[in-house]
Amino acid sequence: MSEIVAGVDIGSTTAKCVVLGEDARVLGKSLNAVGVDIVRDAERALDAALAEAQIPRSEVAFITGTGYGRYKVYFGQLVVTEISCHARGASFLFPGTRLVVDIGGQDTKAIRINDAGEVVDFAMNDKCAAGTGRFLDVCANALGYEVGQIGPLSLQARHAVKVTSTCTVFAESEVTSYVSRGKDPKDILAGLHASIVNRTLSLMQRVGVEPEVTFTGGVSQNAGMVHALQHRLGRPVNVSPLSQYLGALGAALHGRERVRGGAG
Amino acid sequence: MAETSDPRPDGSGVSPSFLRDARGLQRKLVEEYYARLGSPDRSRPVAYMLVGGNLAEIVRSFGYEVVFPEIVALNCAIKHQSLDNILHAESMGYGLDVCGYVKNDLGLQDRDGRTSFGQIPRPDLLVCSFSGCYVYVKWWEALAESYGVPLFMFDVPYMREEHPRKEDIDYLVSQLWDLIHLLEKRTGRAFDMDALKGMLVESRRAEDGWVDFLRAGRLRPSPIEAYFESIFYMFPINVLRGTREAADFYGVVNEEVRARVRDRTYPLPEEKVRVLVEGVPPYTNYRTFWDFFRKWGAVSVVATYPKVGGLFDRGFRHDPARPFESIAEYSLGAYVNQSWPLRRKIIADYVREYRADAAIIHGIKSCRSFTAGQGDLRDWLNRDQGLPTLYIESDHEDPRYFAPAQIKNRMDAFFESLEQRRAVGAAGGPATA
Amino acid sequence: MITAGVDLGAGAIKGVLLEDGRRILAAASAPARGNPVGVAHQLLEELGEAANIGPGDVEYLCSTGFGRYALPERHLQISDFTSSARGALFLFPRTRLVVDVGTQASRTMSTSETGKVLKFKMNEKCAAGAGRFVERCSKYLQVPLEEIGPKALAAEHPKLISSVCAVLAETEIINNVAEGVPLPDILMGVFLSLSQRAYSLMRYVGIQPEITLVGGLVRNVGMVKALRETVGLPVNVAPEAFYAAAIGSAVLGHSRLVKLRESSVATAGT
Amino acid sequence: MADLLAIQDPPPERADAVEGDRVELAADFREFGDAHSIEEILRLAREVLGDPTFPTARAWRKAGGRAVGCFPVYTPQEIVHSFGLLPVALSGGGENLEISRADAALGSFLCSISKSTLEAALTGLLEPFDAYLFPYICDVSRNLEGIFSRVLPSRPSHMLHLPQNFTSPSAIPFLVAEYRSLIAKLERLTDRPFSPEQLGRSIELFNEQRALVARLAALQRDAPGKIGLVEYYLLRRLGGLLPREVHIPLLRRALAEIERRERKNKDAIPILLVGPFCEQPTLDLLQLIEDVGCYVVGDELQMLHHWCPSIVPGPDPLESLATAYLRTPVDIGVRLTPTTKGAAIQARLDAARAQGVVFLTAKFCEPALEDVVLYRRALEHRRVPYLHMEFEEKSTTYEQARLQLETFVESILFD
Ligand SMILES: Nc1ncnc2c1ncn2[C@@H]1O[C@H](COP(=O)(O)OP(=O)(O)O)[C@@H](O)[C@H]1O
Ligand SMILES: Nc1ncnc2c1ncn2[C@@H]1O[C@H](COP(=O)(O)OP(=O)(O)O)[C@@H](O)[C@H]1O
Ligand code: SF4
Ligand code: SF4
Ligand code: SF4
Repeated sequence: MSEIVAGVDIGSTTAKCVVLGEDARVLGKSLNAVGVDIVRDAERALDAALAEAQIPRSEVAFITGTGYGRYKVYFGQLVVTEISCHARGASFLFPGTRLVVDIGGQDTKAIRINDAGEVVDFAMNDKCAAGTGRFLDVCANALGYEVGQIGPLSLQARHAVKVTSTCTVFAESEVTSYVSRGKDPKDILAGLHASIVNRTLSLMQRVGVEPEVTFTGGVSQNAGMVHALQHRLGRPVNVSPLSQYLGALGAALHGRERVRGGAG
Repeated sequence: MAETSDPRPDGSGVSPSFLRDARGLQRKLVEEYYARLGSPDRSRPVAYMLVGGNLAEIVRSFGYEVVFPEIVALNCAIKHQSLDNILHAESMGYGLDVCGYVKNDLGLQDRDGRTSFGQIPRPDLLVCSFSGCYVYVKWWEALAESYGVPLFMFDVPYMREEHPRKEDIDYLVSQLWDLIHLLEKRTGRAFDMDALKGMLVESRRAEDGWVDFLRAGRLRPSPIEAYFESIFYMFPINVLRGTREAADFYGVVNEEVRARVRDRTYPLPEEKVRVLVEGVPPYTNYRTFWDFFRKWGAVSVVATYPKVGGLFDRGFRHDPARPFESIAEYSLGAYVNQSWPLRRKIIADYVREYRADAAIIHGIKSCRSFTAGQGDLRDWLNRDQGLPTLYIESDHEDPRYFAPAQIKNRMDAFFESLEQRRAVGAAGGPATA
Repeated sequence: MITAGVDLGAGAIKGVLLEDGRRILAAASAPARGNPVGVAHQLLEELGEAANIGPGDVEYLCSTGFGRYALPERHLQISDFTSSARGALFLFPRTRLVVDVGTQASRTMSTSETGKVLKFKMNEKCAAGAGRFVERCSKYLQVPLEEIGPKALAAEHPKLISSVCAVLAETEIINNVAEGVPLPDILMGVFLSLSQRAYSLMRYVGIQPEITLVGGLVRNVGMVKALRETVGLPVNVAPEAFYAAAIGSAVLGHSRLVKLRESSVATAGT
Repeated sequence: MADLLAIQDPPPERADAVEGDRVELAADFREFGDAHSIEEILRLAREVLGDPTFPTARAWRKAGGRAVGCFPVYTPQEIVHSFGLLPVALSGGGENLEISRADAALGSFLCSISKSTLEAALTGLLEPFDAYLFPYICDVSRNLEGIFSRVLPSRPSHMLHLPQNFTSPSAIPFLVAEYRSLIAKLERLTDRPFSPEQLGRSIELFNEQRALVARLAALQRDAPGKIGLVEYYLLRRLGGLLPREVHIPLLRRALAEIERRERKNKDAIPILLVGPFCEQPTLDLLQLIEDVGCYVVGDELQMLHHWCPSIVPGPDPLESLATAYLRTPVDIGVRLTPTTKGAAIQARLDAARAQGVVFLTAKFCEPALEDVVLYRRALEHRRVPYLHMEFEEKSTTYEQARLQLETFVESILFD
């Protein structure tokens, strides 16, 4: 039996898929926005990743679904929560990881793991959508930027403003009011990033801040957030270009274990 | 990890097969109670009372019918009627962050007390046992203003040491006498010590039976569901304490528990995880919540919530030989009237006595008394006690705060990680015996 | 006597020219993007052209809305509550309860027969009760804003939204779509949820016999229907109610101007 | 300045404290001792308030003194003072403290003062205190103390049960017993016995401070044009941070200067400010209330040092204290109102000749929120205009607050 496995991560914002080869090498991956038809998005994510890997679906031995929409991955054989998947994925890429910080579209998680990549303890933001990727999306929008632009811009700030609103929706009006007071958008952005990091730190402290931290989820692609987090922690954190895919990667790894466990 | 997709995505009511006669009897008691409250020819005066540290026996001995708005509120929530009441209370000006019980009750009162399970009568007297929750004071104050009836404040000292001081007991007993004088004045009846003692005999019998039931959770596997099942069986001990029905009820319950052990009918076919549950239940969705446990073979073997009416399992008993002192001691023993250090000690004892593998803390957004500090408790359990602990949050009364997908996600991840670690333990050596 | 009212809202900027406190000469709006003051100036120019008057003909300028302090040449600024209430009264003189659903906030106020605000309340906690939420739904569901209302009218079993959070409510909507709930039911559910929130504000200030809806959502037939259903009473709507705050501030500007004139006449006379 | 501090008996370890400490302590407080003009006092006050590290307690400690952090509202600081300890108001972290750890321990749907106080504890900012005192004013303050006992195990903290039964005669002996439990802890902490005589003197001193604060409040009520709300507030706030011996003369000087001012009242609406008895609003928010055209002629700001109008001395000072709390406390949301809310607010409106009420309640402060409903009903009945707003000790935008306050003022002014 082939050992090619796939992991499909249906998040609140994006659907991701990773296809792993026999040697646990990433053969293909995909990233799409999730729309209203989650079942189809899952299919599309898988197809896109398979297309990149140039592998027909029949050769995939095992598919694992994860993320909020994991129960909609009808074609899969296993569902695992994204918490376990991010843990596994992060520990795969950075074996020394003991704390995973995942900031996605709608939630933020801090996951403490052991050397086997297993979840020891985790905490998630329990208070609405504040402090998540969506928060940044909304604020970027209010300032008239694309979400990809705001991180780098925030790095050019000189005097970060203080953002106190704990609500995503009202943060938007706070941003607007800063704009109307003539504040530099870069300073506002820096303030927004700092405020998310502050909230993230509070989650991290909930499970215990460990020496090696890996930052995952879509927001880890944001250089401003990486910088702000490192600044607050006073040391570097692991990030990888793959970090938005770590949930899918972890799911695939879980599947791989199943396949091998079954084989062995 | 769960194979395949969830069979019941919405978790809609699956009737647990292990619940039998006792559950039927409990239903009957509830129905009769509300029928009595709502009956138009009701001649007895009505006293409102709070569950924690309540003085039901004394008040009943003067012929009062006792109404517990907290219990009415949780019944409304179970029957999906709380949101209407809450919205009504919000339009009266009660903010989003006010305790759901309070809002349900004040909203309901303002809508003439009509519920699907009976008409809630207006109070003639308000007895506030300030035992464990400051909101009690505000709530009863509001009722007193809207009904213009007397409010008796029974001030119960907060427990910071394991044993009460002499001054505490003196203070409480002296207040009990004040209440008796008030009741004598209002009813024109003389205090009847024998009637009170007779009730305390029944109370004590009920308390013994209730504790026997709770302690069944120590068995492995546990024949009882200490959280979800107790929610049902709390009714007699909290509402009907002092009556013969309540005391007899626990006889029936415990008979059934013994039968379960005999026949090996357990809450779940397989007890995979023994859980301690701390916190008030999400009554609006408690079935769904229960399903999240059952899916993972998690049985709650001990819970703190059923102790809000009194920590009987820690030794408090009403005692006809020392009527006043024992009532005073009892009133100190509501679970939320224990300081955090005492609460932590109780929980640590429970974990040991009931051999819990994990703890789930359910925080209530609108209840600070129970909830403020549960994060620290989680930390203490996880770190200092080495017990895997999950914290989740919703509300006891307000369905708007129950986010099933989020809660499920957390519980799945939590149990998944427990399973994973146990699997590794099994591979490395013998797992738990 | 021509007075102008400018409402610098969070979502849109609206302007009105009023003659003698009685007749609306022109009304217009523009999205509040970029520099709101610039937009307002542009708007005032357009209004002047439409009404065929020169820049000097506007004798008094009164601003209202989120950005009311930003307009440097204003003679007076008025808070949104006061101006919307006055605008509603201008349109429907027997109004006693005003519901204003704008971009970021829903507000209600009860008014006296003279338009004085008696009691008022706004949604402070969560943004799920206002127009921005509808805008987001329109984006998510890929239905243009103008079509949302008409589409919602076809609802048979509206699906209410339980989440109080605007952001989480979006997810809920998406779940509903995924579960195959028909679009009109979802949309009507949104409006009913908004209406319920507005209704609880209305009950807070006290239900009055004549109710008027003002603000951006008057343009939305779905919202109007939902509100009427929720409240169970008639609710006044008029296309001009979109401009209520601007109208109200022009009206208040007018009475202020009259007062000023009177007092100066009085002083001149003595 | 130095002689003022001499009133305090030197704490035991002061015996071998180097002379330099004493000089430094004096130096730190001399600024206040020397600050004669209001401007100087206010500048110092802002400085102290803007610094979340409790500079006054630090200064006191550095010189060998010991300080006790007191959570609002009804804390018997007189007892703390009688042990030679400095009671300092724990009034929250203000605008400058980032909350990142307290959320996790305490929970999310809670007032800011509880979170910032815990945050301060977790981040070492409460280091200058040797003990903490919490009154049972609400479930949050009560539970907070329980967390303190875990996160700061080496420093004693005490929760005082405040009786809610105001008619029972046994409440007095009970409350005295409560005080005695506190006293037992303080005796252990200071290693010296409780002295009723010293407590009697402390009560006198606090009464003196109360009388001055009352004079300030009367000025605010009768001649609001002479004193700005922020000024008034800062002067009061200092009273919970400085040694009383320093605050009293300072307040005297400030009062004299204010009373001399020749400022006319503006055409503003006299209002009562109800609700901020525990968590404190920002200075900007207070300023805003005045800016939109209100005079605050009665308030519940910074209650800590005047939880009762005055303590009547008696043979047993502990009984005097208990009687003051049980029989003559200032009536706020964390105490059962003996009459009705309507009667209570009417009395206050009359006393202050206020025309309206602004309820300014801390976000998530349940006692305050529940009171507002009852007050509201009573005010509507009496046709008194009111406004309810929520605040947090930290905020940067005031658009919503301004909008509502302006509308409130407009609704009274316009017709
Ligand atoms: N290139 C990027 N730069 C900055 N932020 C990004 C980038 N790509 C994605 N994001 C952020 O990541 C979030 C989505 O994260 P993701 O982990 O995919 O979410 P989920 O798994 O919940 O769908 C978006 O809200 C966005 O803010
Ligand atoms: N043509 C339209 N159809 C439906 N809704 C509309 C239309 N135009 C505006 N709206 C709604 O009105 C809101 C703007 O209301 P408005 O009163 O102008 O807000 P503000 O004054 O706060 O800027 C928008 O968020 C949108 O939801
Ligand atoms: S203990 Fe909690 S749920 Fe019960 S009345 Fe108090 S605040 Fe409400
Ligand atoms: S609307 Fe804002 S405050 Fe409300 S739950 Fe959502 S993000 Fe949180
Ligand atoms: S602000 Fe309110 S809820 Fe918070 S501690 Fe003070 S009284 Fe309690």
